[in-house]
Amino acid sequence: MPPKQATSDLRLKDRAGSIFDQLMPIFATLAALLVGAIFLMLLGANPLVAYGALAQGAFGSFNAFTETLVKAVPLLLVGLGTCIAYRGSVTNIGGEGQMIIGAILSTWFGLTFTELPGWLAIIIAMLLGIIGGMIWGGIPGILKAYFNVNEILSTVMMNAIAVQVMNYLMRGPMIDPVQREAASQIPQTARLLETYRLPRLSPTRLHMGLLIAILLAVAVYFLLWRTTLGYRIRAVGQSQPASKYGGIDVKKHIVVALLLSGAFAGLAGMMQVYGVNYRMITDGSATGFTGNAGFNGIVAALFGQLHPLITIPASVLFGGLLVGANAMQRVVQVPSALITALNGLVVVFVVSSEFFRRRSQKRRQSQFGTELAEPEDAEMQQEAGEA
Amino acid sequence: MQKNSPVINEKVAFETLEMRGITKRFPGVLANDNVNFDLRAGEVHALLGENGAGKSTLMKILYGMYHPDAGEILINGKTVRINSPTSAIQQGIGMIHQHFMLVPTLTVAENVALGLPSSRKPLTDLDRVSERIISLADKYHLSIDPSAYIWQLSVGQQQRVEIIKALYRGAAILLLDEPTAVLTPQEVNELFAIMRQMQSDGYGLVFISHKLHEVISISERVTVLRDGRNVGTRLTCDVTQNTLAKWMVGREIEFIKSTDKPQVGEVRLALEDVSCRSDRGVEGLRGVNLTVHSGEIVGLAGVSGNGQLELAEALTGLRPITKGRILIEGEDVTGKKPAEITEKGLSYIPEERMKDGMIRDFSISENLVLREHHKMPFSKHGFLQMSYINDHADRLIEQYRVKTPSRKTLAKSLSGGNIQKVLLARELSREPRAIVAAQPTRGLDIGASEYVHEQLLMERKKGTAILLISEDLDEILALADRIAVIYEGKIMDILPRETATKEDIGLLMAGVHPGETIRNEKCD
Amino acid sequence: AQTPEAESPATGGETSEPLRIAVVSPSSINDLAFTQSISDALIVLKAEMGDDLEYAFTENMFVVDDAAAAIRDYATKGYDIVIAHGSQYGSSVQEIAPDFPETVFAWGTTVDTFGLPNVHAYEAASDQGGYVNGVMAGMLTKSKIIGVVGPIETGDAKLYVDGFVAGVKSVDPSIDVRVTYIGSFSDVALAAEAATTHIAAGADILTGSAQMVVGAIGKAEEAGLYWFGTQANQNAFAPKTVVASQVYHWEVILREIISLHAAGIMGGHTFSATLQNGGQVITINPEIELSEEIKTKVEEVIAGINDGSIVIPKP
Amino acid sequence: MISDLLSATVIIGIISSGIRLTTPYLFASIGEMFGQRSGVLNLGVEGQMLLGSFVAFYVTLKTSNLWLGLLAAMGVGALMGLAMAFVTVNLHATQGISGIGFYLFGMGMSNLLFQKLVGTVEGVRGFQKISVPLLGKIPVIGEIFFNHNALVYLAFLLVPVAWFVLNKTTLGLKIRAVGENPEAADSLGVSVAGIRYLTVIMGGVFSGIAGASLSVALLNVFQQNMTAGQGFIAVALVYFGSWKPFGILGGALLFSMVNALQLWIQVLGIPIPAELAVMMPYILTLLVLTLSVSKGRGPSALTKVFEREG
Ligand SMILES: Nc1ncnc2c1ncn2[C@@H]1O[C@H](COP(=O)(O)OP(=O)(O)OP(=O)(O)O)[C@@H](O)[C@H]1O
Ligand SMILES: Nc1ncnc2c1ncn2[C@@H]1O[C@H](COP(=O)(O)OP(=O)(O)OP(=O)(O)O)[C@@H](O)[C@H]1O
Ligand SMILES: [Mg+2]
Ligand SMILES: [Mg+2]
Repeated sequence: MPPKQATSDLRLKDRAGSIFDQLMPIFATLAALLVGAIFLMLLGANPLVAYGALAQGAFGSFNAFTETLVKAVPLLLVGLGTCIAYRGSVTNIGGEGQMIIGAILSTWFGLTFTELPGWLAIIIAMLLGIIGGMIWGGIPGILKAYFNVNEILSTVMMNAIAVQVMNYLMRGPMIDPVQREAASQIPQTARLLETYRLPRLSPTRLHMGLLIAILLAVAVYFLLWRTTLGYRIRAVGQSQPASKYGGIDVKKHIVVALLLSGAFAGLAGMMQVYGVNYRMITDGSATGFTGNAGFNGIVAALFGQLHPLITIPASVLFGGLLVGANAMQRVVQVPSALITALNGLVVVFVVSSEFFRRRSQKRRQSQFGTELAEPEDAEMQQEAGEA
Repeated sequence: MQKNSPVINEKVAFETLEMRGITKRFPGVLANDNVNFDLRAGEVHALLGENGAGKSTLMKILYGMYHPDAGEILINGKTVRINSPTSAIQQGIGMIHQHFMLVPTLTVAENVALGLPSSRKPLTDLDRVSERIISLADKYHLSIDPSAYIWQLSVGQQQRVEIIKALYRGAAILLLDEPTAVLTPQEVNELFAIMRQMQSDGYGLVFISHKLHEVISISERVTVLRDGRNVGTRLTCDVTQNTLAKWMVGREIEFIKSTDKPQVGEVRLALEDVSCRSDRGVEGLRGVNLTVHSGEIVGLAGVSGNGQLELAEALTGLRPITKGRILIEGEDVTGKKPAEITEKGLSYIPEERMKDGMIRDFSISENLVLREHHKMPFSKHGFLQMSYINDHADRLIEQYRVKTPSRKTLAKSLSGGNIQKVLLARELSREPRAIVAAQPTRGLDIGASEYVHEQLLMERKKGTAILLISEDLDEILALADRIAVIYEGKIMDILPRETATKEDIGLLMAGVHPGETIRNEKCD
Repeated sequence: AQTPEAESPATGGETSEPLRIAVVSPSSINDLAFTQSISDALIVLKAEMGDDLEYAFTENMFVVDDAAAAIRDYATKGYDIVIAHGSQYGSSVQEIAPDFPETVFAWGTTVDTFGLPNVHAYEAASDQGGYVNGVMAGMLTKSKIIGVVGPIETGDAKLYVDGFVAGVKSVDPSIDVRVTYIGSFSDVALAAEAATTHIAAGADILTGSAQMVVGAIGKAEEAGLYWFGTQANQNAFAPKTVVASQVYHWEVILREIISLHAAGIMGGHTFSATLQNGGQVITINPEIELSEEIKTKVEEVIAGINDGSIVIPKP
Repeated sequence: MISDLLSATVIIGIISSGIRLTTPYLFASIGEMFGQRSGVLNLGVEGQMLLGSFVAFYVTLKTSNLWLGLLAAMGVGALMGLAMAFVTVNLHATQGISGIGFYLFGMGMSNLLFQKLVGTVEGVRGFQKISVPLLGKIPVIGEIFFNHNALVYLAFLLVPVAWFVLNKTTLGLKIRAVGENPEAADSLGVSVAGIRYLTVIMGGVFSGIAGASLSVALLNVFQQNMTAGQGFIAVALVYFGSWKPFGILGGALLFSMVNALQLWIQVLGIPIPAELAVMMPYILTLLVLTLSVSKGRGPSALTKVFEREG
């Protein structure tokens, strides 16, 4: 290896470039919003006002910021699961269903066992949320590993099944007893006991789930790069023959990747109940309960380059974008469909920006020599090594 | 390919090819540095050089896959622009890549027809293509079934498909990048026969190989690249193996031979009547009996596809066996998982090292613990111990002289020789009781091969039992103490090195016991 | 609007400041169903009040969480009345209302005000309209088989369907009313196929609830059968097919809420959109020829419901 | 009551419902199959269908010309495909995620345009049923198979045509080669990017038609989000059908017929919860795939970026 001194200057320049690269998703988001500005103008709204409202709505006040954080919690959790799944080379698009089942199990528990101390109930509920997600993620995992059923197919199907399970429970066995009697028949459960709710940062809705999610992000980072299990998941994701050769049970680790991925989604579902709504409510669709977090979490993870730690700010940014866009819609009164379309544009622009990030990285690589900038994994490895 | 052209292209008129001042730069590497190279109709021009010398790069430039930073190419004295494989094909250039460019799920005829205009546009004209394939195959004695799927073919057959593809497109210049690396001696002979016939038909051929005797026996001229520079072109008649080796590496190379008597100890590896299935579901091994003792190297010779892979995988637990027993140091390990067998001290150098032995997107240090990542001191209570892993990597990189910028470098950006060094480092540093080494020097240059051989002999000296699977008879004869020959999943015979001859082994590899006479029944 | 004071029932003494109403609703304003009904109500009020009313609309808030943010935001922005038009928004209203004692929250469709002083609740007695539709359907059916296409078996849809079934049975208990729930609010194709299935099974009259029924109406139209609509006026959509629609006129309730607000009463009331108060109207499609017998019967039934002589049985 | 399910009416009903429900899946899945066979996974089918659905509806509404409406749907599908091809082929964007992006975009845009340009739910006069001469007159069989609108016939015709194109034409050969081994195809002068553009655009066109088949043929209305997840099912069916047109047909028919069956179960009043009935097609699809022995291997280069080095 070359002596440190000679490279320190280069390293500095390299770092600067590397920071620029890391910001690429943000530039991409701005570009998408620029395109969105055209739509806004066509709809007769002033883009400056609109985006001002967006920023204001997402980050403009303490309260707005906490709302953004509330939104970010499920994104981060699902995103963490996505990081694990992608590292293990499985495409888990079953986050929606996993959230639902996690929520169902934990809500059932919270409404059934009402005599426990709050902290214990919350812990058990978290475990049950995790278990619910694991069941719903584990089934596609087993089907993939042992029956060769593609996980894209199975997770799509599992999402649809989860919705029906939820609908059935919300109108039958788990419906709010008040609603069972009432004419309105709202498909929702009863509310959780006060003591069973995740502590909040009063007076905002920001709940302890954020803290837990951040801790878990760090844990996932350690899991992936510092534990044998993480090593194995990544190995299986990169090369199945080589993993087999290395004595790793490939099938088992495919299941484990989906189990873990599902666990995080299930926990996200639990948090939506115990931290935000204090009950399960549906409108008959998955989105009605999950708010699309099962999908958007995947996007947030991508924002975060599938790195658990970068996924933290990425979720906050993406959450802010979602919260802010709703605020913008209220201010300039454009149809909410525009928000969905904008959301889509942002996703497309951000994934495409990877290309420019890589290219710029490569350019730096040839400029500063190969030893400085290696592709992502090595970089993370390097961080893991130096941490 | 002009419009309305006949379905098969006529051989392009070709006299001379000249590459002038070719320079190609990759990030951090000058792969070709002002290289001049020329080729004439009717000659085989060998291209030699160590791993990473720039041979493939030069050929890929000629084939339009890479764009040179400087230099020009002249065909028949005229400057041509070759900026894609398509334009290379138009200029009459065909390339047989080291990694075959075939679509395994398509048939031979489909692979040949791919990208060509069809006489029945928009439909394919596979019947006509098949006819032409058969006529081409007849001309060059390349027996091939046009309707067979590529995945059903042996490596040698696949290579013939590659040659047919090029001829079909009217190629007059054929670039063969290490075509013999994956062939059996018989197949090499067949290939050479084809090459000689093409040569006499006025084709120009570029031949890349790390095997000097091949270069000497087939080529008219030889060019040596070193660090991307052309260090000279000679008539092959003017050189010997030793001068070539010295010229390539820049130092004297001694061709190693294990001459000392083995210190044979107890049986370390034993297969008793082992049978198993191959990937295609047919019998891969059929009642194999074989033992390897401490301190000896047993060579397993055979034409590729006769059960070598199955045997290696059965031994290492990667493939379930259907019959028989496998013993390591007398202990029955039949049906044990790969991890448990690794535990017993069996190391394995797989044939497909990039696919089976390494994780391309893992760093060197991660790859170095692939086998032991879960064990002390690399892992404690399920947590990886990065400091041990890093120290381990640094130590092995130095000890095995792996050429790499750092331990964080990803495996995929290493050269073939260095990948093999990392693999050896990992497998040997475990202090194995026994080693299965499959084609350990395939694709390596002389220097690297020499290094691998040295390492294996050192292990033998330490008392390790080694099963050396190779299609390279010279390698087997140089290293092995006993030579087993495998044919259609059975061990034909086991010969002591002293009495083994190339001819006998060759016959056994073809399924014939020396001395046995085969008669066509019809002749009786 | 020229002279606001004369026309507006709501603004009371203040003349300069317009009344500001915000609506948060789960589906889109042109769903020909639930959200369109409240949107139409505001359009009516706006026409009545002109510059004295300013309203903001946030649609497609099927995510309860986003709706909560919207509700809070409107309250923060000083809207006088914030309408949470979705039964699933209850928890959010319960949580937000105490923070904004100056704001009137109206939550529908339900009857629970949580005992909060600034929350009104409103609901639609959709079983009433359903009952009337059912009576008509029962009288019109020849095959004695009637098909119902619903989204999921809860809420407003269930209420309507239960009322409808009761209405049919009141005419002739032997009529077979077959109910399908397709498990989705948006799958128009499946709703259409459910209608087709009913038709194949012999139904000659269909009804259904929620926005995806537009597909089913089309199938009824194709087969030349009758359809009964609910939530919004579907008569114009298939003039030869839709016999009558039960239409919500939320403006009736909103007017009350507005006048209470003007009187300084911020909440505590529950309202029901009924046939009696005009919050719910059976709009018979003039394009369809109905016998006098049926017309009289409808009037009778409506009167009966209004005076309490008809009690719609719960299933 | 369960025995009612075996009556002729029910069986006929299930088959003909199944055929109708299958129609959009066939278009969308076959289109998706071409993309995947060349190596591109497009998860944005749902968005393409929604936009196609709206555009076909809107153009038909305004011009009363169905074919123009259909053409417009194809055009908008092609544009979406073009965009998808650009970001995945040229910009190497992760295919699964960019597909989700296009799904959201298509969903949002179709709703937005619907609100701004149409405003309320309206009907159009769509493709009418065509009774196939002679065949349509056969009792029972005629009703089930030969009494549908043009797009239904087209969808079923597409299956053998797709099979033929894939297996018998030079284009099909190129598509298969590009999806299995793009390097090899490239080395023979086949334009990997060109083929992928073509198949992804073609996929968009078919998704557009799939959407149109809902809004101007089967239902003749547009309503927001009216595809209700069919685009995702269509993608799943490609896996179910092992990337083969007839396999996809089988999967689509199975899924649709079970869906039709569950409606009959409800209509006949068989006492199971509606939700369980609704789940049936999903569960059965999973079950069949789990238990089936032969599961095709996907195209080797599926979702992999192709980049010529050097
Ligand atoms: N695609 C590439 N990207 C970056 N560097 C490359 C690439 N291809 C080749 N190189 C570099 O160019 C040099 C020459 O490589 P080349 O493949 O031509 O070697 P070679 O002589 O064919 O070696 P071998 O004997 O192993 O086949 C190598 O050292 C390598 O670092
Ligand atoms: N992406 C890459 N980045 C850096 N170096 C590369 C890359 N790809 C190939 N090389 C270098 O090119 C040389 C040979 O590469 P590669 O193996 O691809 O070609 P080859 O010579 O045809 O194959 P083989 O290694 O089997 O002989 C190696 O030295 C390797 O380091
Ligand atoms: Mg090479
Ligand atoms: Mg090589």
